[in-house]
Amino acid sequence: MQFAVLSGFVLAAFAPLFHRWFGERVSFVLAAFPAALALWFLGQMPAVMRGEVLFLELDWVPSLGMSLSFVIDGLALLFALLITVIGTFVLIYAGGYLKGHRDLVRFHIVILAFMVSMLGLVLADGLLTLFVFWELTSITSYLLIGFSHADIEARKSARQGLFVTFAGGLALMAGLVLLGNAGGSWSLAEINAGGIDLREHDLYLPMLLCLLLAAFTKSAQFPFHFWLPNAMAAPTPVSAYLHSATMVKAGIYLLARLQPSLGGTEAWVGILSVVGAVTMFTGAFLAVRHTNIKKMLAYSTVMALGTLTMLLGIGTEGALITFVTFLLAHSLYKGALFMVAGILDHETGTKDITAMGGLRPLMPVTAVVAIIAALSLAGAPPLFGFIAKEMMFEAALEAEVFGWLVLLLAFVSAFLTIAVAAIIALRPFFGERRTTPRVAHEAPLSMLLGPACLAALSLLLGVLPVLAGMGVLTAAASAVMGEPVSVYLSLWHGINLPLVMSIVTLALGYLLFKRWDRVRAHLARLDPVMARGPEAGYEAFMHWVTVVSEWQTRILQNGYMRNYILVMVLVLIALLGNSLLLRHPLEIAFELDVRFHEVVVVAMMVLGALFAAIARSRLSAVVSVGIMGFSIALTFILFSAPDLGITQLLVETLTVILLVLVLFRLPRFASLSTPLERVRDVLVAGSVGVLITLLILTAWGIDQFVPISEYMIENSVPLAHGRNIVNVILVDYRSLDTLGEIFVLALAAIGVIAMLKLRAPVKPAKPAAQEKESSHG
Amino acid sequence: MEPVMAVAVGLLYAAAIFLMLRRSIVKLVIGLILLSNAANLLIFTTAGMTRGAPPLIPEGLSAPLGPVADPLPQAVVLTAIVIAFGVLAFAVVLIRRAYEIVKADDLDKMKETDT
Amino acid sequence: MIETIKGFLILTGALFMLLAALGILRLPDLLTRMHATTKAAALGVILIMLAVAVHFGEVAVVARAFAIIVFVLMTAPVAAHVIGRAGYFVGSKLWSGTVKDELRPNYDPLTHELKSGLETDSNAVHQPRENDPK
Amino acid sequence: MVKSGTLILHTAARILMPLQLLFSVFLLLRGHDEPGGGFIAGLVAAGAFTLYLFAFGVSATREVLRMVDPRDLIGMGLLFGMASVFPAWFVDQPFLTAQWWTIPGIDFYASTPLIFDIGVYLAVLGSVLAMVMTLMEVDKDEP
Amino acid sequence: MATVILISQVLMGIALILAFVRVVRGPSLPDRVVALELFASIVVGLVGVYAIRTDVSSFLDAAIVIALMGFLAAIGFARFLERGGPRDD
Amino acid sequence: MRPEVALPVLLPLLSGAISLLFWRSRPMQRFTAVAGNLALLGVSLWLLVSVIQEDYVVIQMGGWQAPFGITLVADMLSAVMIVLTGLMGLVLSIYSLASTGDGHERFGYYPLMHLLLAGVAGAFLTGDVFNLYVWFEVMLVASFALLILGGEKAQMEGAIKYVTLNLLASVIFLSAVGLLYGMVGTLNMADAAQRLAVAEHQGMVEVLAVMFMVAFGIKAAAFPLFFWLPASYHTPPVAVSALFAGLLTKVGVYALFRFFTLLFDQTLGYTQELLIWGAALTMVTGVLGAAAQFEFRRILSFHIVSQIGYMILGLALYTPLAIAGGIFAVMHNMVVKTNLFLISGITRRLQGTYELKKMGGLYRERPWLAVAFFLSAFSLAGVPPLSGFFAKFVIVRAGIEAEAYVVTAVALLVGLMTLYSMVKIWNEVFWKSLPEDNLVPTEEVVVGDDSRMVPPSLWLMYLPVAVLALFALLIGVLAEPLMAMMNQIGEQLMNPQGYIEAVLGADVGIEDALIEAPDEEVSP
Amino acid sequence: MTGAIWNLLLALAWVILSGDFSGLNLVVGLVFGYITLVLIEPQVDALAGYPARVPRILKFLGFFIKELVQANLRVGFDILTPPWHMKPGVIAMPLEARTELEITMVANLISLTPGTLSLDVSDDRKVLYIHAMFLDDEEELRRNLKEMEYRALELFR
Ligand code: NA
Ligand code: NA
Repeated sequence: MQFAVLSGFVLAAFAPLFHRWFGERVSFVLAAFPAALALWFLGQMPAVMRGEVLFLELDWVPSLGMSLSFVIDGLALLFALLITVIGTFVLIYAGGYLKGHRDLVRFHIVILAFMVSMLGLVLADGLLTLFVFWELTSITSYLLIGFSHADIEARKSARQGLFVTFAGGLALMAGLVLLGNAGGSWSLAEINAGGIDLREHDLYLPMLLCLLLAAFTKSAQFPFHFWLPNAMAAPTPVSAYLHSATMVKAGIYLLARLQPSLGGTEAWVGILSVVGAVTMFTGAFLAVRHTNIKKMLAYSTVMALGTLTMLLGIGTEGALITFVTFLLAHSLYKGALFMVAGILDHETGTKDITAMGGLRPLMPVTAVVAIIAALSLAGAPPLFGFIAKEMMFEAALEAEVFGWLVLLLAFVSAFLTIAVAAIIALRPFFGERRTTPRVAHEAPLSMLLGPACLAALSLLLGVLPVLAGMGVLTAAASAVMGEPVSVYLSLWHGINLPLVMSIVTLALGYLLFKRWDRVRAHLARLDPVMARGPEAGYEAFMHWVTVVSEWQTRILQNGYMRNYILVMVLVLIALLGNSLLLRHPLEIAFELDVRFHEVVVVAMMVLGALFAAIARSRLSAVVSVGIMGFSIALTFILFSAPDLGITQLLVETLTVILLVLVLFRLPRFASLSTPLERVRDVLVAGSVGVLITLLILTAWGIDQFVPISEYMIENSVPLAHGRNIVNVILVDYRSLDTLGEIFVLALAAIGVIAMLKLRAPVKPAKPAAQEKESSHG
Repeated sequence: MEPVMAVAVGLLYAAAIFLMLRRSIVKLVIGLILLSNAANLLIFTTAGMTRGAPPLIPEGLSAPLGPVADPLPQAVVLTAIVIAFGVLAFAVVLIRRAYEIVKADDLDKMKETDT
Repeated sequence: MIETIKGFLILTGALFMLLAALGILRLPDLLTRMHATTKAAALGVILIMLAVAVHFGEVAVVARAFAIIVFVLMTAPVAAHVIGRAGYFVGSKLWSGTVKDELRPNYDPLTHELKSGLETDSNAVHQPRENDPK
Repeated sequence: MVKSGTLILHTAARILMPLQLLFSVFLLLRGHDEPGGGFIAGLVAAGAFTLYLFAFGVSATREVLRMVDPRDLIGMGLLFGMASVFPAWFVDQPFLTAQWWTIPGIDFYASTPLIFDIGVYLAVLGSVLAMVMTLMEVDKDEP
Repeated sequence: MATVILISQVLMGIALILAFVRVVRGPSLPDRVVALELFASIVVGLVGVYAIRTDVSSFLDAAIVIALMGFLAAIGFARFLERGGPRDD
Repeated sequence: MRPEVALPVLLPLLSGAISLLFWRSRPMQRFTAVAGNLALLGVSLWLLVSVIQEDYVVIQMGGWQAPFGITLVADMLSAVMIVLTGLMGLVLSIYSLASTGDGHERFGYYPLMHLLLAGVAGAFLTGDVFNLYVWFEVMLVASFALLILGGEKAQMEGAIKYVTLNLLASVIFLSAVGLLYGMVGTLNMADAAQRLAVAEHQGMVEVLAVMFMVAFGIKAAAFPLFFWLPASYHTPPVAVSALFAGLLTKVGVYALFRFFTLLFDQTLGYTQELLIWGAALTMVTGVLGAAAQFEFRRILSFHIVSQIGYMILGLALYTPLAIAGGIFAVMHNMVVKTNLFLISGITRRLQGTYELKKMGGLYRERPWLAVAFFLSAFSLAGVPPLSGFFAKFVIVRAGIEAEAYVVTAVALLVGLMTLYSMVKIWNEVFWKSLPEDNLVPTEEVVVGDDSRMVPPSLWLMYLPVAVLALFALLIGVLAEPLMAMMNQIGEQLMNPQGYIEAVLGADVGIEDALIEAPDEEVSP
Repeated sequence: MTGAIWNLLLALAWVILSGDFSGLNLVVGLVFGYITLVLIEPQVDALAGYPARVPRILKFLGFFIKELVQANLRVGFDILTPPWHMKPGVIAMPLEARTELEITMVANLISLTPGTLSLDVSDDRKVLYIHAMFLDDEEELRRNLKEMEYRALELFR
């Protein structure tokens, strides 16, 4: 199984090679990979249905408890089959849809990478493995939404999708860490099977909120739903695959996966039901407002995702069985519908459904497929969608928390969806013929194969639902439930409330379909309100990021060096002052034993420095520095450091010479700061001075330890054969310091030479060379 | 002597910081010179100051006759002096070149690389 | 006896130092101040170094003390010459009591040429110096 | 054009520079026992050349240095420094462990610390000289 | 002898102060440089006296260095003056 | 005698000296650059192997027993950092062969680089406080010189800030060293750790701690001390930017880790709090700073700051796992940030600018470059399974385990903002079409302002980029051995006794170091 | 020069042989060495003139120290008393000295003598410009300066 996932990445990497080998037919060749996987997963079905769980573990980063372990249970198998089967069709479809596209290679690489990432995600057992693949699906999705990268809208949408899902990913990380810590394991299976009741854990709520945030962003739940319609900037195969059948269901998958260990609490039920129901309604409502066929489908996907969430929230056995059923049904018809939409777009050159009409004679197969799939979407018998919808109503009736709201929204959404289904299935194919940007033809076989098969499956499962029930759905539902359940699906449940609701919604939906254009016109009045939706929130957030960051940069990185220094010095003052004066008692030593000439010398040193600080001419300042230097040297000599004194004298002389050589080129001092600034600076500088004085006195007063220099003094002659201990330290005890030091000096010299001799060449007056890199700010 | 020195070193730091807060690059570099001298003196002072007993061993002896000044801070300061000289020489030439290129002694006019 | 000589030398030396300092503070213009520093200070150093020589009385030390004396005698006038000349040429104001200036008329501030005032027509051209930059 | 020095300065520099150089070598060699050592000696030597530079200018100083660029001095100094690091390896002692060799006949000890000090001397001299010389050289070029 | 040394140190200390006053008062750069030179000379004197007082001849090396190298700064300043022309600072 | 501990310092010093000596010969310098760095990488791997076998490897330089001489010591942290230094050195020297102009080479580019590496290696290996200062200065002055190489106006302006603020840091550091010696009478870190632990004046210990914190905080570019970095890092030649980005600030971070685990663990409560706040604000301000930028290298520079926050957070949380995460972040960042800078250099060569708005179309033109950027950029944002993911994950996990929820949340959000910037670059440079008003890159633009540049041999630039991109991937995919090392680092740093014993000898006690023996209770 | 070196060597030999390394003993050694050289001068060409030069140097030193102290006192007096007695000015002194060394020597000696300060030599090396503090009696000053020059040059010629 690891092999399956990893080989996919390898295949993705080698896609360019396949392109070279197989040319135009490469899509079909590559499609063989998911097809083979699908077959393999089908082969696992009997075992899974027996209740067995296939478990494959591979160490990855054991130090972090991360393993690359995969598990196949019912839920995983259901998803794996969806991914591989639809993946096969999508690859074939893409071969037609993107025929001759110059970026087909890149498309294949990314979509294969996505496919295996998605596979990894649903098969993962380790929390981190799950996370890794989760993020990979976000990234690949980003690349696919931005497939037409020259288009600014595509780039923006891609970024939007990435941000929302990535933000969710961060929440996921936090949530998973909380989960792993609380559950005492990094394996989903172990957590689900473990004895620890996470619902009682102190951190249950934060954990839940993090995980829900992740799931909601990924699965486009309200209020994060806005990115999904925008993701329709991707090529249609991508929309069909990622943004309806698979990736957006990752969040749902996560919730389903965690249902056994986290579900059922008040918070879970409340949040999921309400958010799911609201999302469901939002999706359905917004779908009606649009005329772009892909957007309509996208919103209806939002609606479906909301439904799934809602079902998980309701959480009864029936609701969970419905969940898996609805999941399968939706994937089948929505995949088909997207591909149909792609065909329409591809063949007519427009996505605006109001611009199409009367296409049935030109594209009969497409029309049939569209109608079947749309019927399933509408929940019309005898399609699989009908079963799912019936069960959904049933589950909605079972909802205990906010039951009336859930039911109401379910009902409204249902009839809105029916209208959408009708619009999609009927408007393009019936009615009077419209002229489209491109003259429509029937699509090639490669593009028809996928939708046709999926539509056929919708029909087949509708007629023989037992196939699905017996198949993977039972196992999947058991996995979601955390205990074995049996799924029995049937087309006919007898006359009951759901059936009545179905009939009413069909009627209402048809009504809405008929008056769609007028309703849309009415709805247009709501546009200003819509503009303030969550997407506006996203835009505002992005805007404020820019504003705040620019503001912050202006404040902090303001370019004024004295401000930088001031901040640093103030930090130093604050920290030193706090520790020295406030947090601990001040213990300074103060024994005065001075000689007149010493005080004079020290005073000269200080006065030299102070005069240098206030001198009005730079050369007076330099002379003062010289005075200070000589005084320091004398201080060293008076306190037993002849070597230091000599060095200081020489260095001082050379420094003065350098200053003189350089100042020749520089202008006079100008008084640039205001008196107020000077007062402030005196205060700041003075504080530093006071603190330093106190520090010295404190450190000097500590006589607790024998300095290591005693050893040096004792061994200078016997071991190091030198009588000048300072020199012995420099060239023997601590010769490494000295070695470094001469390199410092050498480096400074190289720097000076380079600075003075290596001049930027005079730029020729070329337009390109005139751009100054630093001119932007 | 250390208390006097401590105050003096404090004043040196203060003068240095004050200079570094000016807008003129020349003052800035003079401030840096003061600052590195101040740090050297801090090391020298904190370790304790001894009169008239340099860490030299008279010829023929294997150890000094009496207590001598601590040689280690001296060696450290010596190293620091030379390092500071190299660094400051670089800084001094840098302000010269900067002035040549930017044509101003005013640090406030050198803020194009930020923001 | 030696102590007395030493004491005398030290004290006189210190006094000359002080004298030089007073001079530099009190004297009215650059050139007169330089008189004070060059000689009095040099003399002070010489006297103190003599005291050092007397005090230590070892070859190595005496040699070093004399070396200092020699170095001071060699460097002090050179420094004085260089500074005095530069100060004079860049226009340090002379004291108002200055009675005579035979240099000014012979100096060309633009070319820094300094004539002797003894030139004949034939040698009045610029005299290239040994190490003039070419 | 400005004169690079006066007659008096020229003569003084001619006399003083050798003296200063000699003194620097003296400081270098006895540094292990008395105040002095590579740094101080190197700085004195650099001062000596600076005096010469002031008196005679850059090109004249280059002539004095013959073919040796200050940068070569730096490189040589650093290599000398590094050369004192490795001998200890051959006797399986940690790097920089002092090795002392008695030169037979005369009472002189050669040692890696001495080599090291010479390296310091050269590096300091070369570095300071390079800085001052380049500064003056550039000054000359500019109007 | 200790008294003599003490007195001489006081005298030279005062001399240092006076020299510094000239540095502050200027008014021209050469005045300051001359004061700096004087300052260096007094330092030599102080070092000499200190060597006598402590009986440590090694301090003399510092005096040699000043005597030999101290005038370099002055020459540097002079060079500055000559190249820069009249300057009041 | 353990030569492998000292050779990572000595070899680059030697290469630097040799290449300085042959400053007239370009071929010699280029040869030394590659050969020297290859050797450096070799010895650093040798060191790593030794450390894996023996935990601590120590050499007492000059043969003087610690604490009297200078000790070089490698634990796992040092060894890992050294290996990365060697890797950076080799990669950058190869890149430089193509990217460096003739003028730069004649004026010491390669020696500077060698010596910078020596300084960095010295800082990573030394066990002595003042010696650390020396290596810091070696590194710093080398970086000064590299920073101004070329003498552009922006370089000068940036350099003035860089030099001044770093010197301020150096002086604070040096002052702290002086106070430390005055207080405990030693410079050896292990010895100082022992002495500080029994110091009576704990207030002063804390003062020293905050002083070192400020000094290293400036070097590491932590909030609010980072100003020098965004002001300067985007100004020098690009290989230099990359070198700085990869190595320099990390040395500050390393020093923080070393000091606040070895010397100042007893001031934990307070300093830890400071560090946590500093880390959070560093992350936020850095990442916001980047959000405001539209120039390739400026964005990257601000992100250095932000990433420093992550690393410091690892230290601040102060658990073995957090430290492991912090160091993982350091390691990952060295590889990835360096690479991003190198890529910016290639894009500049291709399009003649660093301004995002003027660039575009490279996704189509240079797909492999796009892949390399993509890997590095998304690694920086912490996308799995790339290197940055582990850094982020481990720190987040450690943060949650340490119940530091706020700062963990901040760390996560900063990840999002990092993505913001990386996507910005990706969208503008790679996805967007080349704007009409930009000139079609001509040879002049390609060569840019350094007309004496060697003929563009792009493969020399691509090779390092490819290698580092591969590393960004491999560090993630094959994280286990590294994570094991990181865990060992966490353990070692949290238990400094092993380090102290390795340096000072197993039976060393503190009694000898005390002037008065502590009042010992009479044992029965 | 050779003579001076020999004298020094002999003195050193004396010090070593006598085993007394004090400064006084060195002076003794110098004196004995000088006497020796005086005795052997006629036999050794290289030593020609050396013995005669030493007294000249000593005489010059005496003269110079006298001048030094005398003039220092005069300057000191003027500094210490409030009114200024000085009459400073710059005068041009024609030079006898010709070689660079000679000129420098003379100029430096003049500088070292209080009351006079060599400012510069004219480009043709014919005139030394001197700043003098006491121009009350310019003629005497010029005479003194000439004498100083003469005595100094005597040492070299
Ligand atoms: Na102390
Ligand atoms: Na008077």
